[in-house]
Amino acid sequence: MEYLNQKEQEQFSQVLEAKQIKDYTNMMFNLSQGCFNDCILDFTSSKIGEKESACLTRCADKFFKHTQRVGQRFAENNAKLMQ
Amino acid sequence: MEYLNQKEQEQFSQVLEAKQIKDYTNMMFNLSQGCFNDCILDFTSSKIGEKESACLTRCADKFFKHTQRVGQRFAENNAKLMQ
Amino acid sequence: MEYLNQKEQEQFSQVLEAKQIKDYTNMMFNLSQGCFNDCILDFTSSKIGEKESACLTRCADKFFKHTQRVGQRFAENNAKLMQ
Amino acid sequence: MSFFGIGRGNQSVNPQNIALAEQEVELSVEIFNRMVSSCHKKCIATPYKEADLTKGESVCIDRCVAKYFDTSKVLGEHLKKIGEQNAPPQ
Amino acid sequence: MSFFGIGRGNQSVNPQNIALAEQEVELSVEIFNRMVSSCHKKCIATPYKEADLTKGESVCIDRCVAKYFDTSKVLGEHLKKIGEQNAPPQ
Amino acid sequence: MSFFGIGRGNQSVNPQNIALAEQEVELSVEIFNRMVSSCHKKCIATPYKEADLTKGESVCIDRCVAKYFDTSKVLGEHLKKIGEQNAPPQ
Repeated sequence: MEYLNQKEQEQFSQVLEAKQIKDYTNMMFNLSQGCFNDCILDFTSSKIGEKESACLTRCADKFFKHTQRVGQRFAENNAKLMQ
Repeated sequence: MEYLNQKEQEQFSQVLEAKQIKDYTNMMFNLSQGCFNDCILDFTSSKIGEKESACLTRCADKFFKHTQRVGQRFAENNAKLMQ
Repeated sequence: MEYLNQKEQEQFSQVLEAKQIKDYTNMMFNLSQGCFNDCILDFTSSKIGEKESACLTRCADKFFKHTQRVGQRFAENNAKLMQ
Repeated sequence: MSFFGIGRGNQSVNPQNIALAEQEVELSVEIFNRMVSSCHKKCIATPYKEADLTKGESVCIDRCVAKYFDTSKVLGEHLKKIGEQNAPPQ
Repeated sequence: MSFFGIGRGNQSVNPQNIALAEQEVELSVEIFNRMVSSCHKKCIATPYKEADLTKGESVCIDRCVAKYFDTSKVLGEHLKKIGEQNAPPQ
Repeated sequence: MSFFGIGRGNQSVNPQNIALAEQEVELSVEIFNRMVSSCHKKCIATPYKEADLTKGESVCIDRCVAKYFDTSKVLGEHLKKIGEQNAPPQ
């Protein structure tokens, strides 16, 4: 983004902020739907059981750690490409 | 949407209408593709057979009834959350 | 697009060009992800092997030929509908 | 309320309000669409033997929607807990 | 047609026409993309043993596209019938 | 650099630069999201037995990302070769 002057950078950071909110929302929707699909397998009840609830939280934790690790490797590989 | 004044509501209802057309179109695309994927399994002919045709219409009927039922429960659950 | 006058057509062709770049980019992302999913099955190494590499290029070639053939049939069927 | 054209008459349109309302609807539609998709996979059996929802499918849909809402609640509470653990002590 | 700059010369651009044309193209592209995706799943065998489409794959693609168009027709007619049944009698 | 308000002070905003920067970020995010999705399918085992990534999952993710980048490279080079073959001789 070196081609942006200071004024442009200010305006771009506003655009970026709106985009980040949208991306975060999308990530949370993907997380919810993915963990629902993987953990909620029983429809003999309309309440989430203890096992399902534990599965959901493990799924969410793992999802964040996975995303974070991919992010680190992504940044490293990108940096290598830039050299 | 209680925060909208009358003029804003008028303008919003126009925005909403455009969005509804888009959402409806998307739903119809999902319906077509989903029913095609589920019902058209035989590629020894380029014409849709009677069985496939019957499967498609049942698939569409079920899709609408499913969507409608999810919509009813969605509204009820949402209303409960608002209380 | 017969309802567009000359000036509108000029403006539309600019809109179209931007859209085509976006569509092409999306196609390339789908190609990469699809071929990665289908060809990269072994994670005991972080380097792509010869077999995987050959699979990737065959996958890409087939993807283009498939897309092209669907495009031809799509155009023909569309033309038939217009008659 | 309008009185001799005073009041409601000079309302102005704030584009941010329109955008906010639009966003609200978009989020709702997105959640609904994902629910429709997930519950279709969970509850509707293929091949389609009949045009109506069976009793079993109907009950499954009701529970599926309830559990989808519950999932949001469970995950929301969990995220809040994580957030608090990571927050610096006051 | 332009005659001494009269006629074509003073055409004005109606943004609604541009938007309509854009929408038309978008619908076409969307349908095409879904067809490519569905027919790839139906017709292209993995693992990819060769770079060319086999005879079987080529024939399958042709039929797949034809059947995808037919599916739209069958569903369109069915929806029309449903619509008429639900419409109030005149 | 600004000197008595001269220089930086009269910078103007070129909307095309903003759009370009936006596009650049969008492409990056899109690639990242697809990587997250593909590598989740390849590396994360369900049912979720623990909240942490196992050693095996962590190693798999690292290799998956490396191979995803490599895939782009292999395909990019292949496309370039195809393009050259199809280009008319000078």
